[in-house]
Amino acid sequence: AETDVRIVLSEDLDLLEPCMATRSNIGRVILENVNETLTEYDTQGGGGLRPRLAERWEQQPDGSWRFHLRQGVTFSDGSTFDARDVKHSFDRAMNSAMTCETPRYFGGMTVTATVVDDHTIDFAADPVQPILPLLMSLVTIVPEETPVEFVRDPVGTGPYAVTEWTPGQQIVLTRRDGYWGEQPAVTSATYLFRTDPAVRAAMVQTGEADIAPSIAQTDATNPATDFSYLNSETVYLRVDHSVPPFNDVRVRRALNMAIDRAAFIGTLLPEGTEQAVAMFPPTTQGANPDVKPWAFDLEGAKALLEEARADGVPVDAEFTLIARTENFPGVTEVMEATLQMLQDAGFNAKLQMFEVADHERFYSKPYPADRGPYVLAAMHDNNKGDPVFSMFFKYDSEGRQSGVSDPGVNQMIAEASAATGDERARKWSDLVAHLHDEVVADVLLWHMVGFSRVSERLDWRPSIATNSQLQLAQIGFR
Amino acid sequence: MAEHLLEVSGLSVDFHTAAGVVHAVRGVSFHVDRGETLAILGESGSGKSVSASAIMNLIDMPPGHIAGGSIRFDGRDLLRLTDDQRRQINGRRIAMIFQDPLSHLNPVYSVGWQIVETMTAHGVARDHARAEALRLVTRVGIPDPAGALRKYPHQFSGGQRQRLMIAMALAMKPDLLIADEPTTALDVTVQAEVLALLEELQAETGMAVLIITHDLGVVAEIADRVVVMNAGEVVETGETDAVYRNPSHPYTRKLIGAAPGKGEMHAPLSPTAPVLSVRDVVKSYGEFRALDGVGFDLMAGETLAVVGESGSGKSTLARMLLRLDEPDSGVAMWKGRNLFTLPPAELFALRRDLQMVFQDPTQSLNPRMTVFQLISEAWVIHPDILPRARWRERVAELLAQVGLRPEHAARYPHQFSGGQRQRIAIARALAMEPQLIVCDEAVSALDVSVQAQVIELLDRLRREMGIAFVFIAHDLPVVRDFADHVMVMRKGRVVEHGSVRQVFEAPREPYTRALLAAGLDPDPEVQARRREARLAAAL
Amino acid sequence: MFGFIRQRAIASLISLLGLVVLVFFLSRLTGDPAALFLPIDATDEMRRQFREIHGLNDPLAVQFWHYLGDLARLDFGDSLRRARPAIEIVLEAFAWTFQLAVITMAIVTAAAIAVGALAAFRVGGLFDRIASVTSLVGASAPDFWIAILGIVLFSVTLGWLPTSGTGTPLHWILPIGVLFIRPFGLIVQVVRGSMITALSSAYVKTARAKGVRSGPIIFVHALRNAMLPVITVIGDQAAALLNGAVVVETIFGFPGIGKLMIDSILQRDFNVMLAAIMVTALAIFLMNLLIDLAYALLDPRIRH
Amino acid sequence: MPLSATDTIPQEPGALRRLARMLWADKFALAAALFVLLVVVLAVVGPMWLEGAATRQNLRGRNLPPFSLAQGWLGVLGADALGRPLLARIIVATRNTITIAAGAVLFSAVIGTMLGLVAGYMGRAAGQVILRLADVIMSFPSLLLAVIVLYILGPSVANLIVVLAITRIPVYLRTTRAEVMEVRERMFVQAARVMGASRWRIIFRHILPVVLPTLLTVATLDFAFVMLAESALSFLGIGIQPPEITWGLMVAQGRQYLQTAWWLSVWPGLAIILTTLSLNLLSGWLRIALDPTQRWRLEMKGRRNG
Ligand SMILES: Nc1ncnc2c1ncn2[C@@H]1O[C@H](COP(=O)(O)OP(=O)(O)OP(=O)(O)O)[C@@H](O)[C@H]1O
Ligand SMILES: Nc1ncnc2c1ncn2[C@@H]1O[C@H](COP(=O)(O)OP(=O)(O)OP(=O)(O)O)[C@@H](O)[C@H]1O
Ligand SMILES: [Mg+2]
Ligand SMILES: [Mg+2]
Repeated sequence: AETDVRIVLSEDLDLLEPCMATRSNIGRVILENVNETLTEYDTQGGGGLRPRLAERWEQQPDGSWRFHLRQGVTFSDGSTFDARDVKHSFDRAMNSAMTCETPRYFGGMTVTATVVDDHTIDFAADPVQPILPLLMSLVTIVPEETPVEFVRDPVGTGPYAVTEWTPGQQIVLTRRDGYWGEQPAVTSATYLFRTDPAVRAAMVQTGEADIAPSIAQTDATNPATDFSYLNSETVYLRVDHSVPPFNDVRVRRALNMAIDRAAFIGTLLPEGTEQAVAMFPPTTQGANPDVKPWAFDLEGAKALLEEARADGVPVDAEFTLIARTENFPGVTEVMEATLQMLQDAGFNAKLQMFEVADHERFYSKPYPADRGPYVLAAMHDNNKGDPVFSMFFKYDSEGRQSGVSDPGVNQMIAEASAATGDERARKWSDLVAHLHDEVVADVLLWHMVGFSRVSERLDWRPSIATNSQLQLAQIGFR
Repeated sequence: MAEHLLEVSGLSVDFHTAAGVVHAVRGVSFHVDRGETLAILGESGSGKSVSASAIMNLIDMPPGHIAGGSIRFDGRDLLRLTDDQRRQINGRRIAMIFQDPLSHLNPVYSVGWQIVETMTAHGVARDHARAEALRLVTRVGIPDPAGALRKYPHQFSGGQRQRLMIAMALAMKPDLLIADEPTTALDVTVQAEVLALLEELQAETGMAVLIITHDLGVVAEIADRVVVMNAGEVVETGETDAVYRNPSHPYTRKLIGAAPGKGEMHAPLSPTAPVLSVRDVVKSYGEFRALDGVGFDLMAGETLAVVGESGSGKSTLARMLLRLDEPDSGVAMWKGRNLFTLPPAELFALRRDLQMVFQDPTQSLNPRMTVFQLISEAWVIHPDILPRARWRERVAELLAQVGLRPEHAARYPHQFSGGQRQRIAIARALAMEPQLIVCDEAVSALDVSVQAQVIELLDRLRREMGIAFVFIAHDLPVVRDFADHVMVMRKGRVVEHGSVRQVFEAPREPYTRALLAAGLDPDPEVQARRREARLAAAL
Repeated sequence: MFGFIRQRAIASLISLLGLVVLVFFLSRLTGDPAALFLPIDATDEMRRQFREIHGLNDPLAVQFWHYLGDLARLDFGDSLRRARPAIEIVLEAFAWTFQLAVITMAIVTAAAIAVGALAAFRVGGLFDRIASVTSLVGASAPDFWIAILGIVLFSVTLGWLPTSGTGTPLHWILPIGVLFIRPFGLIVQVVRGSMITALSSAYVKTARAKGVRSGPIIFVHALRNAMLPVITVIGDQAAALLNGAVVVETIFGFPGIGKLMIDSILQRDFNVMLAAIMVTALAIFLMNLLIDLAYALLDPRIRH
Repeated sequence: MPLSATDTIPQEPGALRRLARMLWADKFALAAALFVLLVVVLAVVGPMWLEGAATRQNLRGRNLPPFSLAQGWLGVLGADALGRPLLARIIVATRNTITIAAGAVLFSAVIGTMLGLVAGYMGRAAGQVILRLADVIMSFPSLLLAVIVLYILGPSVANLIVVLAITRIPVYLRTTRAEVMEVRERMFVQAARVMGASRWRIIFRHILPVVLPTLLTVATLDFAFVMLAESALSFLGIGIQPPEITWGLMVAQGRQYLQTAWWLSVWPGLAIILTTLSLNLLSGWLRIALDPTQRWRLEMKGRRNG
């Protein structure tokens, strides 16, 4: 029908499991379309955290959170939504018999859900968790009857139900009656999978698809259909502070000064790419607009290196710039150009590209000791709305991908994580400035841009959320 | 004067080679009429086969080239026909029997299929063609004809393949049959049957026959007229009888003079310990027993001739002796060692003592090696025979001994005539300086003058070097001249074994007698008389 | 013949087992699937659990023992990533690949033999030159060029064919067209070379002397003699297709085994990897057996 | 005709001279030979000559279209995404490309052919083992092999060659064996056995020359295959890594620009095609030049045409 849409994605889904909806490929299909969450973070409109299946929530004096659930909501299998479903959904997602993604967001705390009545539920976290409502935007709700194993036919409260899944070929979502909210305009959505970006773009052009959420920059040539959006990915070079010569702050400064970030934008990277000063996109609360990106200063970099060399720092030691193949479009060229800039500044660097599994060996602790000094290029995605999803992992001494080992930084991360409201935002921005200017923790490069191609008959624009979800309800027709 | 059926005039054929142009045929003219048999006699390599190929339009052009002349068949110039018109004539009106049946049969199709195709290609219904094929194969005397049609060329003996070729050529009852050495591999009884078949067809359909042969007996038996060729030219033509009686050209005289079977028979040597002693060799192909308890003794410097029916297992025996095939049972003691059970390492040491000249010379020469490489390979393998510095000289010498020229050393096998290839194979065997040579129809494709030269060479080697020979042949006069002992074989068994004198003068077995009786005499008059007697007996 | 096949079946079973052992142990040296399945910032606890659930914590020998036990019951295990039986995923994908391979190879074989044989008939002639050069250019051009060019031309510009996907017969045209090119080029060359030799043999002269037409001379008399190397190369190319046509599968969104195999290797989804390898190996073994039988069928001098 | 022993065999014209003459006779093959020669020369001198020019980046001159001399003669083929002149890069990449392709093809062809000869000529048992091994290799995904080698041995050009070569061994092996099975039944092979030729002599002197042309045909096309496949392994990190380059890698990198800047992948692709085409024309020529029954096709050229 006229109101059916076809969406072409880059990869088929391994699973259609609600507890894995934080994975972007799965989330794009089912998150908020099939399975809803208690709360919802509005990255697009800047509206912050908004109610979805919970109408409101408050923190109890003991630090636990109470959620008041929406009434009159039914699942697509006909059963009614109540607090027991929420408890089951949470417990299921945290269950160690399954390998859901959810536990990673609740690391370092124990959370217990207690059903108060049919429409009220308490979540008690130890230690107290200030951003628990935000975390609840990552827990999808399934019916109480859902078994504790990966399912292939997710049931949810959302406006759509999965009506067909032919692995490798297509998934069809159909609008269902009895949705608690407003009826969306799209009656059904068919998801297709094509690995090649040029083909995805061509499919929208020929009318075989209506939306291609991610296409290549080089294919985005038609202003009427092709739109760019900040995709919440941040590219940076991770530096291990424990390894000479990078244990010297001057060397790390020189690294930062040697790279002409601006020169990439509009050339190798699309227009709209932003220079990064933090590990998370600027739409996140806690972003610090006062921190300025490193200015390109070749002479300065050389001078710093000279200075370090004079102090006996082994700045001439060869190191490897390690990057991941297919990490983002044009990664090879970007890395080659980066390498060139580093070499121009006097660094003795070489480049090595690895596929994802091999790259991972260098990315996460324990770092290999036998491969000589290296600087690792990586891309980090934080669209969850809070810096906490980035900062511990990347900067705490215990962080899995951290190159920093600084008690002061550890302290600041702990404090910011425990804070709420404006104070929380302030503490995060202080940390951002400290890491960037004082510690010179790493070489932050860019916040990346993606491109979507959208058929002209649709009224829809990609946003920073498009990377992780694509709410069919937001699609209109012209 | 009425049109001849085939008229070749002034035909010249050149071949281009790396070393220059070879004028294979030079201004050759002859003609054949309906119902007539013309024999082309001539020295090996004199251009007989090339002339025949030219008539069939089978010369590869290039590198071949018809430099001049015309070939008229039934009023049409064959050299000016379109491919399609040619196809109408080939097989149906002119058929050819090739000199070298093994390479001319397609190895991957059953012989039945190949014979049937000759007919279906010209529109004969398949069922009819199949029945006809069976009839033809029966006519040429192949045992178990129905089974034979399903077999492949490599499963037949040399003579059987030749007969299959003949059956194929006769399938369409052509107006002209070109037969290039059609009976070289046939024993005399079978040869007589085949010649009778040709005559019968000739009487029936008025077929003309152009037969290329070096066997004066065959000429005497069936030819009305002869053409004698030498070095690419026709040197003499005329009625068979007239040419035999009054040869005008020296070459013709030499040819007739060289006819074998007139010399002294060998007297048996004084018996000494045999070098080769074979007992009870048995070999089966599936159900079929190709060899059934064959045995003999052979002394140094002695020649054992093996004669017998085509398909009687002669080549098979030779292959066993050289361990090219494993016998089912039996022993062959060579200087006290059993050849059949020798381990490969020791076999290698013996290899240079035992050599073989194969029945199909074309196939036994590696097409990618020059004659020089082919012959000198012996010395590459056994470096102690001859120092490298003397190779060229020795190759030239060997070539000369078998009647070839030194400049032939740079050529490849496909650039030679059938007889020339056979001589290369002989030269190669001699290069090894072996103690025993198994010659499987080694001189059958040679004209009598060259044959005499080669036989003389072998005989000298036998005497001087004490080389022993197992000489497989069907040409009884040659056997008579060369052999010390004769072994007659039939259906895988030895039917008679004795000294040459005993076998030729006092044959014991009826089969041997039949064999001797079927021999052809080079004198046309003698043959004519015999034929009359035969006809009279048949009536 | 049956003895030969039985002996061959046993030998193949042993090789299959060898293949499984090889893949099982070697693939486990290539890193931890947990690191790839779980998010980069997953906790150690999550990693441990993942390994526990999938039995990856046991010693390798024990894991292999279990695997063999399951295999004996035709249980190929579940995918580490997809929560589905591995064999189910593999067979689904293989069905597509198999069809694609069979259709493509049928067309390629027919076309390449015809073109190669005709080119050999007149060596150095115009047809020979054109056929050789175009087939070679096609065969050495990057396949994605042809794929993308095909989409741009036939789908985007002309609108005749769908860009990608499956469903109608029209969807098959572009993938087959792209897959066609490399094997075609190679086989044309092999046919041509081998036919040049066959066509100059003595038995071809016999056929000409019999008055057989050029067609049967080329395609009946010479071709069968020239086929040994040709079917070997056909087999090689077919094996490559059975292993999956990755470029075509990724570009045209064709749900075949090639992409599945690559994904399972890159993601260290061992069970799927093993099942996929076993299924394709079985197909390849079978094909090689057929080819070996074909040798004997084509040339009576070859007997097994 | 009696002959005096002083008559000797006439000296043949030198083999090289004859080959040269035959090459001259086939203008296609001649052009191909010249091209291959050029490639080899560039492979030797290319990196020393143009290394600097090929790696100098110029972000302002990125994706410069071809056929303009604005950037000097090196810029006639345009520039890549980092503004490096494509002509210079193609020339510099020649060495890596040819090293890897020739290495992998030679390695696989030699080993495959050897094993095929053994499997075809030697005893049944050895043949069976070798063939089943080939079956295993044939069904072992090359990508998995690459990942394993990468993990266990780490990336290097030698390992890259090994990975590429192993996967191609079965074609040569099976092709060789199939032909050997037929050729070994031919009479001239048996004649060689009668002369006492060793197995190896029979295999190399009598059987191999018959099989070789087919192998050459396959090998030359494998050249293209290897050049393109090699870049796929770069993606895994086992292959050549930027800033080092090969033609295959250039083609792969240019892929995303196929519709906006075609020259990025078309020129190196063309280099691959031309090299393959040349090698194949040469192997076709060689097949005829080495076959005495076919050689007239070349020796006759220019003289007369039947
Ligand atoms: N392709 C070729 N290239 C060069 N010379 C050739 C070629 N084919 C044949 N010849 C030469 O042509 C001459 C005639 O050969 P032909 O086959 O007609 O001889 P023939 O009379 O049939 O001899 P034979 O009785 O031995 O079969 C021979 O000297 C031979 O060397
Ligand atoms: N490979 C084989 N398979 C089946 N039968 C065979 C095979 N080789 C030979 N034979 C048969 O064995 C018999 C003997 O063959 P052999 O070649 O020894 O005959 P021959 O005495 O040399 O005959 P000719 O004088 O015709 O050459 C023939 O009847 C032949 O059909
Ligand atoms: Mg002749
Ligand atoms: Mg015989």
